[in-house]
Amino acid sequence: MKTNQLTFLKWLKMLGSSKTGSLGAIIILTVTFTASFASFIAPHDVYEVNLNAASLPPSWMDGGESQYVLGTDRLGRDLFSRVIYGSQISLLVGISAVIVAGVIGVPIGLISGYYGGFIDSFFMRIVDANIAIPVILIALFVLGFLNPNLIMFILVVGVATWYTYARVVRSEVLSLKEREFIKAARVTGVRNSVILIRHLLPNVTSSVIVVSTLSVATTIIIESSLSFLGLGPKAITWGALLSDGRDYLATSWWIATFPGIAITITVLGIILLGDWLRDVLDPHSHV
Amino acid sequence: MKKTLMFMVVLCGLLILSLVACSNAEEANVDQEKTNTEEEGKEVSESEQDQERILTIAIPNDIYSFDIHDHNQIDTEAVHINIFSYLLTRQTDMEVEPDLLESYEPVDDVTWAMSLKEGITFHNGDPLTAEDVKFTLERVANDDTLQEHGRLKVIKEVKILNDYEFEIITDGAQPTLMNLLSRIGSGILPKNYIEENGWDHFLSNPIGTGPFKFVEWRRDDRIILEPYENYFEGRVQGIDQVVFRVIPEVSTRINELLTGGVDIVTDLTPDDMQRINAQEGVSAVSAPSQRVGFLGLHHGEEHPTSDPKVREAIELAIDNEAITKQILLGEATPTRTRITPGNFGAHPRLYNTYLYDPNRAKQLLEEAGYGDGLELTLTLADNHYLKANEINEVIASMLAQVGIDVNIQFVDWSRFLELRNAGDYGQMYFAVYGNSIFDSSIGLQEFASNVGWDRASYRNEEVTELWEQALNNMNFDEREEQYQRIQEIVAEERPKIYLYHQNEVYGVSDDVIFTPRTDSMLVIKDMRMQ
Amino acid sequence: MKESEVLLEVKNLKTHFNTINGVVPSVEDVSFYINKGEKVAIVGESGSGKSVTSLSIMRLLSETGKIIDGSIHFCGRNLIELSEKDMRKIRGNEIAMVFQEPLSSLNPVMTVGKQIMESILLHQKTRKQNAKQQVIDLLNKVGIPRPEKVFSSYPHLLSGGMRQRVMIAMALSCQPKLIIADEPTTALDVTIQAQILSILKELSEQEEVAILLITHDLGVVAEVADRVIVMYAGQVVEQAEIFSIFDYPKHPYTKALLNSTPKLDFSQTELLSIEGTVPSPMEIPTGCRFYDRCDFSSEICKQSPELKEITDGHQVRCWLVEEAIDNRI
Amino acid sequence: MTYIIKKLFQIIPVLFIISFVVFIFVNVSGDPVVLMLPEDASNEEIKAMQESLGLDKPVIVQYGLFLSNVMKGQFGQSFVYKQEALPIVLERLPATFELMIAAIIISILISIPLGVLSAIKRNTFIDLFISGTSVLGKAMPNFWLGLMLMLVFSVYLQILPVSSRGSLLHLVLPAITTGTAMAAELTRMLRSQMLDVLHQDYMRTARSKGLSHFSVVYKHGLRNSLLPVITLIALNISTLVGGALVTEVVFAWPGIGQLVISAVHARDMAVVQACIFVIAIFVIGANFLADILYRVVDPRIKYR
Repeated sequence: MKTNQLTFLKWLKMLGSSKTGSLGAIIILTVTFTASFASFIAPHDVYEVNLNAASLPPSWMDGGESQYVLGTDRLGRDLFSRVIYGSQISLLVGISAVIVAGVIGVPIGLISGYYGGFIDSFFMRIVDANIAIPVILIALFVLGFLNPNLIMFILVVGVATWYTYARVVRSEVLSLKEREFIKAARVTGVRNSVILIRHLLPNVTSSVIVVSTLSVATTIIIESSLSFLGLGPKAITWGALLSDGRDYLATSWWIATFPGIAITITVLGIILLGDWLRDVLDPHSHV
Repeated sequence: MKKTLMFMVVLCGLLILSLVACSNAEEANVDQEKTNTEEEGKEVSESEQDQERILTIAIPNDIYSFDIHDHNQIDTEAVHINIFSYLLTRQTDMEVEPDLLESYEPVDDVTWAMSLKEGITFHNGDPLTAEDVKFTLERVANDDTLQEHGRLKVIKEVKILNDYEFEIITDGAQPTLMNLLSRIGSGILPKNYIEENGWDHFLSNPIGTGPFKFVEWRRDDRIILEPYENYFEGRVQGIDQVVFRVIPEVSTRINELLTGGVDIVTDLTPDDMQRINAQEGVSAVSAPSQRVGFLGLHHGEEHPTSDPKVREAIELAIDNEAITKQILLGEATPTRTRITPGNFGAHPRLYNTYLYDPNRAKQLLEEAGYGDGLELTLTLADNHYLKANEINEVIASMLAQVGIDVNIQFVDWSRFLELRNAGDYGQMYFAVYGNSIFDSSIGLQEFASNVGWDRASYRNEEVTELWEQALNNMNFDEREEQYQRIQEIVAEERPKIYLYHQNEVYGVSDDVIFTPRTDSMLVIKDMRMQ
Repeated sequence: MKESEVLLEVKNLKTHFNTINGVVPSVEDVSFYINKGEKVAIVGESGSGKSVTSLSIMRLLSETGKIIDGSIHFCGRNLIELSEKDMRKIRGNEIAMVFQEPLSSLNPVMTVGKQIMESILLHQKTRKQNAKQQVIDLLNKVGIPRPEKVFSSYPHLLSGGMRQRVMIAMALSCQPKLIIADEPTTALDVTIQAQILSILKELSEQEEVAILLITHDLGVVAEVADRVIVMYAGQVVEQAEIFSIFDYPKHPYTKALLNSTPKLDFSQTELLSIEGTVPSPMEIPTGCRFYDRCDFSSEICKQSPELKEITDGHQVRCWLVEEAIDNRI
Repeated sequence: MTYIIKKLFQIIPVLFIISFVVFIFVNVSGDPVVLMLPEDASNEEIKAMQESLGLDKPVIVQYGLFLSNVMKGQFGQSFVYKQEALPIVLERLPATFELMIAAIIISILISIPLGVLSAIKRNTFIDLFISGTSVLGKAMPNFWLGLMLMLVFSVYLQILPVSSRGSLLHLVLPAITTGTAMAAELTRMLRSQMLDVLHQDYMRTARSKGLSHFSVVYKHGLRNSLLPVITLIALNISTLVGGALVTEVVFAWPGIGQLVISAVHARDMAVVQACIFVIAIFVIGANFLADILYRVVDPRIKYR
């Protein structure tokens, strides 16, 4: 317990020494907090239609009402509540997609890098094939031909981005393989599965964490682009709010602007935190 | 260090300058070429009289092809109609008038004698003859892979009498033949041209007898037309070139209009009108369309919607006027039937009216045994119809107020069609249907037979009988009564709940006189540039 | 010797570095001079401030480093007061440098010839064609076989010795008056070291170039230098003619250095035998900076000693010098 | 040479994998026929249409046919355009290509000065500003940026055309929209590369020759920092194409993006398949070129 606390404190101290890192952490904590307690924070029901209060501007503007802080959308639904609920789904989607991608990509990267040979080239050709088709095109294709819902979206983005993990893990494993402790383990006849799970996996975790944080950001962006193209998952996500609001950009700017700001700030936070993590966990990598 | 900074600033400045310089050079080039190929509408408005007058129209989707008989797209026909003339055509008031025809009259129930105007030529100079008519109509009538085939398969034969006279023989009496022949199906193709050069050549270099001839089609970008000098009604005056520009994103279309990039913008939402009208030099116009929005209800016994009381409650729970006034901003009219004014068989009593009585709706639900609430699924093609997402969210909230929990299932368009056709849409689906031939037969056929594809399982002997009688009935008064009776029964039994008749919204530059048409066609010869 | 022309005179040079942990004094009150054509060596362990001194002369300190005080007179001009533009005219042209690690000191994506030509084209009004010929002559001069081929090769294709020859050629390219060679042989094999040193020495004599040799290796010093400056912890602790240093070292540190320098062949592992390490610039003791490691330290050593001239041209910074002289010699 | 041949051979299985996956997906997806018929078509009409398109044959047979056709460059008839799919796609390639090239050029033009400046001015306000902006550039969805740029430069300032392809001016906004994300990435990368390079010994050597700070940074530093940039651009080509798809819709740019999106909506399988193949080959080709280029530019790697 005590050592845990100590490392936590140490990390906190390291975080505190980096301005951008702590800014990122504050943003992410705030967003996570709002997402977790969305139902307590949101003042209105997100589906509650009130045509008499349609397209109200934010409360500080002329014509705004105090109960609708960020104004209302075309159907009189409270924008503040919707943005807050949006954080919940957007983050959930981002994190789930990253988990799916990691669950596929990390083992493949481990195996590919460790065994090499045919297995390696087999998986790497699949990776090449995957890279050759833009993620958004894969998503467009699959979601366009199947039913676009949240689960589907998570799976598609996860399956379309696993290669990032496979590549990163593979190259880590390739260099780890040359290290003495792995060589020793192999020579003394430790089973391959044990080497993979006990020795290699823990050593690639930091790279995986760095890649994951940035992938959450990418997923949020992809989700909003798909919503724009009319194939997003039908749910109250920031992306959907943003793309639905674009038609009112000139008349009711707030409908699209606040979700847009939410996306930008969150992605900003994730990138800042990710950069910091990269510097701390992996001081040698630059890209 | 300071010097480095300075240098960077200078470097950036130079980059920007060079970009601007390049683009200026480009612009200069364009200026020089203006007399030849300038296509920007903006230039037109500024141009002198002796310069080209180019009419630019922004449309959301590209045309499908120049096989005018193998598509099912109003957008595409709206372009084709300028290149191809039909045997008959609808005037701006939607009255059917002869176009290529000089005269037409029934010989008997299945034969029509028709004669062509003389001296009409295709864009390559070939004269239009009855041969072309036969070639065209029999192609559509016989080739079942063509999408227009379904409408013109009633034509059995075209008999040529001489160069300009021919007879159309139909399969049984066809009271709607005139309606069918005033659509793209009777757009006449050049027989000799196609036979000599091949079909592929025609598709890339289409010619017709219409007021405009084809110049260029850059897919997903633009279609360019020019007036045909020898158009049989005389060359269209005041327009030297027409450009249809494909712009899928609605805000981009509006931005083009606001900045003078285009003269006419189609497919806008009522919300856009305010923004357009706020700017000088452009305005928003609207006209009733042929489109009617409705809820389709499943009549299968496993569904609560098979109970007439539930169906009535749903209709009573919906405040149509809230939809037409607040969501569609007045650009729609409440209706209880799909056959709107201007269509044969329209029922005036069911139009511009609606039933709204939430208390009665609650009562009905209680009577039906759903006093504790009812949960229904509503399937909707995501973002496919004008404002449909919002409208359905509002409907859901209205139904919630009488105790019906609606779970909206958003699916994409093709998935929607699958679900609808398989009857797997839950209890309700929302759709907006048009009517391309201005006749009740098409709008009411789904209630009469098993040709309906939503598997709603609605059956009514009287409706079936009336519809079959009306189909080939050449007594038009009686036929109208039969259709009106069907509509009364439908309104009573509610296999579908009709909601509103929607207007089409356009944005127009003040330099152009444009009257929107109910059939959504963009007939350029009726437009004027100032 | 005294009356011969002074080329470079460093007086009371003070260079500090700004770090996150505060200001770190790296070079403290360093003074020395180099005469025309003279070969002077600065010797010291790493951290003694010898490299910083050389970079201070070139004004090539990293952003955090700053010359606080002192003067550097070169051919009568104070380099510290020169504008950056004037200073650039001196670099490469009048004072050139040869660095320690020839591979990393050469741009990997530029051909050798181009890199040498760069300074010729910069400082001399010559056409490219002439400059190329000059470069090939230079390559010849430093003993590179087939100079035309080397001209268009990339650094990574050359051997370590060749690269250092290239560096020397580069330094010589504008006939400078002074070459600062910062550990020019440390990264090289022993046999190559000797070659490089002899080339350096020969050429400097031939071209009448003064050399400031920065090294930790007294073996190298013996090969090349006329005069030696010993630095410790940012200060000059002893300065003398080469023979005086080797025959009569005065400062305990110099003595330790000499004792710990084994035969030339093992120069890589040399200084390990002096106990302890150079104090970090952060925690320099008051008083004599060698106090902690000195075998002869006494109470007086807790006060800062001055650099005193004890014989002609021989200066030492040590309280115990007189005593030492009495006792040892 | 052998390296090039080896690389080329690696492309074959990649294309095979793509073809397999594409085919599987198209086949598990729905029935295109309903879309091709009028909204009020009957069941018999639907069936007739299915047969006429060969959609009633077993899946394996369809794949065999598909593969042999793909080799010949035939992806089948587009039922929307009534013609062979590949030419339709290739017709759009120049527009997308133009957009991509412009986006790459713009992102390089933006990122080089910014990345270098930010590295030189490390930890100053300028650095913070540039880093912040580049993060923002990554954090903004493409379509959003495009619509905003259009509103500002085309509608309010009216200095650039709103949409469509035409003069160089028409290219500016779409290229910026497409290139911004990559410019952000490149800036961040160049900064860290440059920071690395600035501390390299050869930079000090260059300065010791009397070169000005500027020529040291640009002649010696930039060239070394730019090498990894080639790799990064190659890695990002795929993402860039993805961004271009969205940009094309926003700016009505008649490229593959618009085509593939409308084809997906219309379930025009032949066109979708052809698009995916063309894009994949495009990306693979770009990566291949980058690989070769890297080996040519970096003298340290021998490519034989």
